[in-house]
Amino acid sequence: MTGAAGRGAAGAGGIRVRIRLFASYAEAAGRDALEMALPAGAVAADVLAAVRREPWAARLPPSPAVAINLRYAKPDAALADGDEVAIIPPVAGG
Amino acid sequence: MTGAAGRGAAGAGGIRVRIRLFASYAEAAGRDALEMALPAGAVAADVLAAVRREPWAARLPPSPAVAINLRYAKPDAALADGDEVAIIPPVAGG
Amino acid sequence: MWAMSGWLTDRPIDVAALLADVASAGTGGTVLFLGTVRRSEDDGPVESIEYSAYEEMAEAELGRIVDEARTQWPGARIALRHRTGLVPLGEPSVAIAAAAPHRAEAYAASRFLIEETKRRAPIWKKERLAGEARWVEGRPGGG
Amino acid sequence: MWAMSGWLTDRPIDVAALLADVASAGTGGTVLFLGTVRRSEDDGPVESIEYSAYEEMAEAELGRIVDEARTQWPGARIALRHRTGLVPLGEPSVAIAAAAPHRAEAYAASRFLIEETKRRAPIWKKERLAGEARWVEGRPGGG
Repeated sequence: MTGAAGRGAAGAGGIRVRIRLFASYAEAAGRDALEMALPAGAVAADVLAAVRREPWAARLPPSPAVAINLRYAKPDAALADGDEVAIIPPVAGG
Repeated sequence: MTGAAGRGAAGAGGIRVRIRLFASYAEAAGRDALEMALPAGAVAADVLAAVRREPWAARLPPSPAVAINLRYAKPDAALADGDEVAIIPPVAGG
Repeated sequence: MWAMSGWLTDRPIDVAALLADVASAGTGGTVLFLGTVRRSEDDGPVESIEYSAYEEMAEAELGRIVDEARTQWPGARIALRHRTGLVPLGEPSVAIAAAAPHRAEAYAASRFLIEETKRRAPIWKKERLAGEARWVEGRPGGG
Repeated sequence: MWAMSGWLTDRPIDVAALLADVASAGTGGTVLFLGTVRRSEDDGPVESIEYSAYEEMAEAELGRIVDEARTQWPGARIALRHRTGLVPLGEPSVAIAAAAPHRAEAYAASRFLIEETKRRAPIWKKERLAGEARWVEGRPGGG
């Protein structure tokens, strides 16, 4: 799931995105950022599917909130090379 | 409408009340308090009827708000000797 | 027959003191309302507003309004002040602080308090414009 | 891509400055909301709460929320601050000031701002009790 940083490293047509984790998710994962290579045409849900393979991800709810480039996004939102994808734990501000 | 102050001066069974005027009503009337003698059994509406005989009272709305002893009261509220009756102009606090 | 409860004041309202009055360890949400003398476009240059009150009754009525709010929102802490006398443009004429364990109660109590104050408190205002003064038309009044 | 807009702060919120920010000659009503770290009866002695945020996104999302409020209530003036880091019991974690020509708009904008902030801002809190710390369960999050 991790790999050499830098755009284009995923091979012809592939993309690389940066995944960010916060709060209880970051604590469970033991890290707050990772890089991921995905095929062209990948969507937000593909990131979640890949992350679910990690042992800590058992704690993720069925449909965790996701943000792409600082905006909430739907699971079918398309990803582009260099995007920042965040998995957002239940928020508790205010 | 004015008269000697003091309870019981209205004669056997009569009552005396103190009338208070405020804001635009007091300004129109040229005074902010008066005494009134009324027969026993008088109600708030009787005070209004008496006040309406004064020339300035043309400016009173059809049903001005009235308070008896610092509480809003209905026109049929009974009066007792010594009561303070206020005619309340449209309020504009806040 | 009545006691001055201090809901009215002829001095500038100390907003920080009102907020401190309602603060407590159980408070989750605090709502402060400030009503301010506003420069209205149609009215020309209002310089200040003079508030007058039937003071004894205003104290009593504001006390009743606060009691009603405390009955309706038992967990709420409430502080309220209304100015009398001359209030310059921009200064609050009324300030209401309502604190409660949850914000919905604080908002509801705050709104109730200002609406009832405006509807029921026997308080009147006279606008002072350049060189003239006039009473501001209000609401019928009544409990 | 984004600019720090100053909606977040790691220092105590200056409530008087927020009120001054929204003051104007056209304001009739100002509503200030303060959200406070509350001592909850079931939870034992919470000593403080530590707020963490996805800072870049929280700044962007709070900016979007404020823009939405300004679109919906064009006459409203708005100021908002949310704390990050350790917030002691009794200090506000969030403060929102909304001023408008008429009070109904100020209340509506205020309520919108706090509800959307709680629903959407990517901010988390961890309670510090005597000797332990735990994440507070929040809302799903999302736009």
